[in-house]
Amino acid sequence: MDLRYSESEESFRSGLREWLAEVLAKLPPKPSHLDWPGRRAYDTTWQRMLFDAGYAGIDWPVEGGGRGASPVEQLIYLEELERAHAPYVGVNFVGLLHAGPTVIVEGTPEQRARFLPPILRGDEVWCQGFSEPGAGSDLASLRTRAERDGDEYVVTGQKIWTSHAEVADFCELLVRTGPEDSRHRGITWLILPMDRPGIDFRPLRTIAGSTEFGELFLDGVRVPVANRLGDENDGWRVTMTTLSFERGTAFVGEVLQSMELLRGLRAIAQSTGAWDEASVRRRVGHLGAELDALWALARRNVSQAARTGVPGIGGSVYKLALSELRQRIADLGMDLAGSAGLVFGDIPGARNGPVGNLEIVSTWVHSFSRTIAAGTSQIQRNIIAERILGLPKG
Amino acid sequence: MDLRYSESEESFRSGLREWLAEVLAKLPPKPSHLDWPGRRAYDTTWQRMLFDAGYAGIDWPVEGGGRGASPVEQLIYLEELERAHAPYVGVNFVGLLHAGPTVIVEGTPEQRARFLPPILRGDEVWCQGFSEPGAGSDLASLRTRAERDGDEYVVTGQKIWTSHAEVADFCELLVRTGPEDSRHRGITWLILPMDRPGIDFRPLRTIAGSTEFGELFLDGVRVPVANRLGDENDGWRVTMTTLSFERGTAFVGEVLQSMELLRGLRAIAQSTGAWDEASVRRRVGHLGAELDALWALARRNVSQAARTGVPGIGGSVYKLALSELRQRIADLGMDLAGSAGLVFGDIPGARNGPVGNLEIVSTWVHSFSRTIAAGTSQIQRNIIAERILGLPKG
Amino acid sequence: MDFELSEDEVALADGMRRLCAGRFPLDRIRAAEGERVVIDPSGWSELADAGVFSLRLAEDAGGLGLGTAAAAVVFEELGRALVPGPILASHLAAGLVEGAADGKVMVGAVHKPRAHGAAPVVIEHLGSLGALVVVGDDALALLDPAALDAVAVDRSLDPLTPLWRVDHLPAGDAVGGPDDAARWRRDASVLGGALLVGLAAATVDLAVAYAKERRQFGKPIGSFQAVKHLCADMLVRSEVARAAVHAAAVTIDQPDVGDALRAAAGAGLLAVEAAMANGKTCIQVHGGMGFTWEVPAHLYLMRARVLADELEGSDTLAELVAERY
Amino acid sequence: MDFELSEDEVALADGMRRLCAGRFPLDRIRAAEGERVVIDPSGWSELADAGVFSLRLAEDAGGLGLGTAAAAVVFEELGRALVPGPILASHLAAGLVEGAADGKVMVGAVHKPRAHGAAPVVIEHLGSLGALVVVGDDALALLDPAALDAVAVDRSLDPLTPLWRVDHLPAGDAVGGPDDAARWRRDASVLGGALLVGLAAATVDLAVAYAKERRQFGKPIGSFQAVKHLCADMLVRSEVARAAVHAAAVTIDQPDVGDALRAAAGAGLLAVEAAMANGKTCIQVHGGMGFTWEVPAHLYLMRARVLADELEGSDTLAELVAERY
Repeated sequence: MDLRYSESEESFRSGLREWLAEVLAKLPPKPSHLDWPGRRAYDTTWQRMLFDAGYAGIDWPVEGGGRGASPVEQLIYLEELERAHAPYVGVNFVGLLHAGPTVIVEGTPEQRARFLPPILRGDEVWCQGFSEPGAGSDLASLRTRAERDGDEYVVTGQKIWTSHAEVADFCELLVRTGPEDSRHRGITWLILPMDRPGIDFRPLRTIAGSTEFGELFLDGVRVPVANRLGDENDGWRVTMTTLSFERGTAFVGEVLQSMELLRGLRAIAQSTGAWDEASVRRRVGHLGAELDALWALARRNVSQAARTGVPGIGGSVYKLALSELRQRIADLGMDLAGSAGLVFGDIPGARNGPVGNLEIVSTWVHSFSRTIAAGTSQIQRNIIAERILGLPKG
Repeated sequence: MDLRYSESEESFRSGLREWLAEVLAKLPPKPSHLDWPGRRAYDTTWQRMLFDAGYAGIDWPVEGGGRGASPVEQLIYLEELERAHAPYVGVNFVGLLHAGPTVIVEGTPEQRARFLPPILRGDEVWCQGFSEPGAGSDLASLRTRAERDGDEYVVTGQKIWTSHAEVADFCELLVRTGPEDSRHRGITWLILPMDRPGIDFRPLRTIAGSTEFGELFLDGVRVPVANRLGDENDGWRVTMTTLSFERGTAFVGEVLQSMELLRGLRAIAQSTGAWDEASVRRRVGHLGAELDALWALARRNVSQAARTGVPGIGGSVYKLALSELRQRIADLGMDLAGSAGLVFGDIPGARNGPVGNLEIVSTWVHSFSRTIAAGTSQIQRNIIAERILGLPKG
Repeated sequence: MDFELSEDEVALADGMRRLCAGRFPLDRIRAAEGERVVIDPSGWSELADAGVFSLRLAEDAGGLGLGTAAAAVVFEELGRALVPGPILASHLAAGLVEGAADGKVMVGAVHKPRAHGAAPVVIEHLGSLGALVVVGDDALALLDPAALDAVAVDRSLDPLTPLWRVDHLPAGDAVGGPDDAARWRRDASVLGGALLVGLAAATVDLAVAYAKERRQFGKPIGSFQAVKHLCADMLVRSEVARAAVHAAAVTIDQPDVGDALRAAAGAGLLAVEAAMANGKTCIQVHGGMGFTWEVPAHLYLMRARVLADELEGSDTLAELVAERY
Repeated sequence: MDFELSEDEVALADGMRRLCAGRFPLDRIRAAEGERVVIDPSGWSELADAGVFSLRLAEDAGGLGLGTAAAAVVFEELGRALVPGPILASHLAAGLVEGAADGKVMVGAVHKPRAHGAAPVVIEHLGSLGALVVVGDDALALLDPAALDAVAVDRSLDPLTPLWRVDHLPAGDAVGGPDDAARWRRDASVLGGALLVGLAAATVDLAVAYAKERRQFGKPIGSFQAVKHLCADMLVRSEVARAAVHAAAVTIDQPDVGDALRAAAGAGLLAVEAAMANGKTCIQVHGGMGFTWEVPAHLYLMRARVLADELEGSDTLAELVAERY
């Protein structure tokens, strides 16, 4: 076990750090959360900067146009970006982290040439059309129907939890091409151009009051057969291949961001006098120990991925532990906030620490989605029990 | 809602209290836990004293020879016995609280005349032969076989978690008389005289080092058909009728005893200085609030039983909450004990508070069985979800 | 001893439930989300006419002369229905502030800040208030809300509890001494606890209904143990807290049966925890839908957080119980 | 950066696991339950020969010159196998107490009581000890166990950790100053943590094996979500604590990569919790059988409680992390 970085890793880090220091200052001001064109422009500008500097598709293989960085370099990349407060992947999330990697593995040469470079350059934005109102944890029960009509599929159905659809050029879409009850065996993966007629989008308001997600309504939307990834009815396998891209680095940014949040809460406690309470200090210490442990687990997962090509025991264990820990950190924030926690916003004149009241309250409200999104904690426990511990299926 | 006791309830209480004050002084010293004949003598002497004073079978109907006390009087009875540190029901547990009530409802006039009076007088002791090594939570899967042979059943099989078998005269025994896979439909309830040939008993050592339970081995044991309660293959229903006797008073003694334990731990904390820690005070306060709430819930259950003849929502809710609370109280005790918690016994010269080190450690070790015995917490949650909330069976 | 609800108490609860269903159905309540006034004077009058504020006031003072147990039963229904407004403070102020009991004046309350220069004081519903009670450690004081230099808060955690903040809270006119302040806190713990128990119970119903209806993997999600057990734990929390709140209320009415201060503190403590934990669990049971604004699960949680702030802090409540155990 | 076990570390772990399986199988360990001597000199020698005590001692001092990471890997196996005896103290005393490193002398340790007239001091394995280290806030002192006025304790919580108690602990001879005491505590947190992680991991295996084999309602209990989720949470606790212990050990060896004191305190804290919670959950998964002496689940829990006592208290550890966060 070695936690020291090699010379080449250190040099990757210092190069990246220098570049970040230089370019971040040049970024335009961050647009409002409600300004979708502004967000697309901001996020894709950042993506273009990464591309020009050779950091686009850090985890993509070189043959896909990516940097092909090692898992450890990916970790360093995420760490440095987080530490420098660089922009998040934003609207490029689906293209860079999901659709692109799938096209790399499953796409035809034509599809790869057509779709990959614009993702890397930030020219085109993707969204995801997987979940449906009736198919959440049970994705294989999806019902959006695609009927073959000549060299097109005609797609009708409804998707939910689609993010960035407001500004997306393409949607990675799972549709049912097999019989209604064909489950995993009758699903096909399509690339849906978002400018087709018959697409309607309705934003979903979250409990935080924002509209990060939405519902996608598809009514007789025509998609060229050439936009199919893999074979008809083979979409489930196509989808699963993306998972093999995971290098244990998911949520790494979140751990580091949580550490910064906890340090901010510590500073607040010190400034308000709450730090005089042993119980507050112990809560901070306990949460800090858990975050340190998860940071260690992240490095373990990455190391395992580096050795074997697949991350280890990590994914579900890490996700489960982090999402629940995140909620407890958020609870501490709200306890420290006291009555100010009733205000969903910053409070002028109050507390000028590194963590504002808005961040505390917003973190708390968002924390409830941590144990739901990307597989509920209940599903994660099933996965751990069945896939890691080998307990029999229900 | 009225928490005041009526005049007749108060008079019942004061009569009982006076009697307890008078008789408890006359009790012989408590025998050691390992002295089975001594325990039988002690417990049955106490039962005889209750009988002579008219308190035997407090919850039994008058027609069964009991006192037929109202649920509220039963509550007062348990409360006063606990406060006076009167002996527990001990070896008379199964006869008084389980087998007797079942015989009252399901027995023939002959069976009632034969078996009930000796239970009430403390002349005969019963044990329970329900659970089997392969049938715990899933009692209906029991396999101990009874074959009819003339006017006898020949019983072969194995029972577990049998308490007081060392000194029992009879065993309430569930056997399979139907086909192997007949589950609830092929079970029969027998009264097994413990002096029959073919019975072997092996005590089971618990993690507390004691032998409260044991395994009962039955090899061709002959039981008269006259000892059958109810019809052949109707034993499951017979068993379920006992549940209708529950008046919401189960575990009442345990709540009161837990309150006394918590007050004892509070006194220890005050004497050691741990009370200066806000976190210790808050733990005590929180546990105390929960105990107060469960005492309220007990009174609610009893009130509901008094009105409707059946206890309400209470049983499983109460059992689940209390058993987990009990573990947290036990944890507090061990935290206060510090290194002394490593010693399974009292420590001469140390801490002469109302709660000794042995009690703290023993309470902790026993606390792990609370969420297992009489239906695990997992089973209780199933019951609450399915029977109270109406959620569908798995 | 009969700790079941009496016929009168059942009738009170039924009446209040009917009033809420008719006058305050959820969609009508929700229409006021984000507004600066979330309950109009006519709604307030109806609550007053039903005795919500005057319930415990002596008959010769214009009240119903009922006890805290009756009030707890009524407040539980108000909580269950998510009825907004300064209900708790207005009730507690009946007899203390002119017009509170008959609903002519909405009365708010705020804790007197313990430390100077601490965070600004946040006041609920200020724009609707005719009077504001400042609850100090040893005294109750009265302020004229109109005279406060208050700033409206853009957005509240609970969209049905509009907020204002003031940087400086004047001392106000004394209207009560240490006993009054202690009684206010005690009764707030019990009746705020009753509102919270109502919230906690409502989320059980909401979660269970969804678990029965929502299907995944070919069956209702409520048939999976993981979901079953979440719901079972919700019921345990709400029933245990409910028993505690009821017992505390009865103990206030029948002081001989126990220690009302200890019972009240414990009841408030458990009610806050039950409502908060159940609100979170209700969101979890709803999965992604629970994270949408449309599903009301979040409203119960946010209201619970608001009410928790109207009570003393959980640490204080726990220490109060410990002191008297 | 490669936080996976190196080939050498894997070999060390494998070797220790083989040694334990051959020399300390569970039934042989259990044969000493309740005895006053739970590991004989020959067993101790084999541990010494395998380097358990001398592992971190410099080669020129007769040790293996390995780091804390290697020791953590070895200790995890010792914990997993439930090997009894004053292993942690004897290892920490190597280089400090003559004969500790080569297993000639068993060394015990005890915290210096912080308050006078507090509960009696409890000492583990006293009858087998050749030396006793008293760990104070600012110093390490050495005592001759034979000179102590000690009383054997009839029964220990952990039947494999015999106890003695003394009413008065002499000051002893100073053998280390503040830095040594701090280092002792830090390393105890990490290597005690490694033993605890071994216990926590062993209970996962035990619970999972039982959940696969035990059938109720026509299927293995491990197919019920309630049991599945208990087991999943056990694995999460043990893997998270394991990562923390390993990271702390590496940080001691490679001080540039982080704050070793903070990492050590956090690792000890999480390891204690993982082993305690997993021990309890392992009993629960076993149902009634878990409450029997025969099933070893309880032994892991009781040993965890013993080891927790060898570390600093959880409150202290948490405050240490908080201070340095």
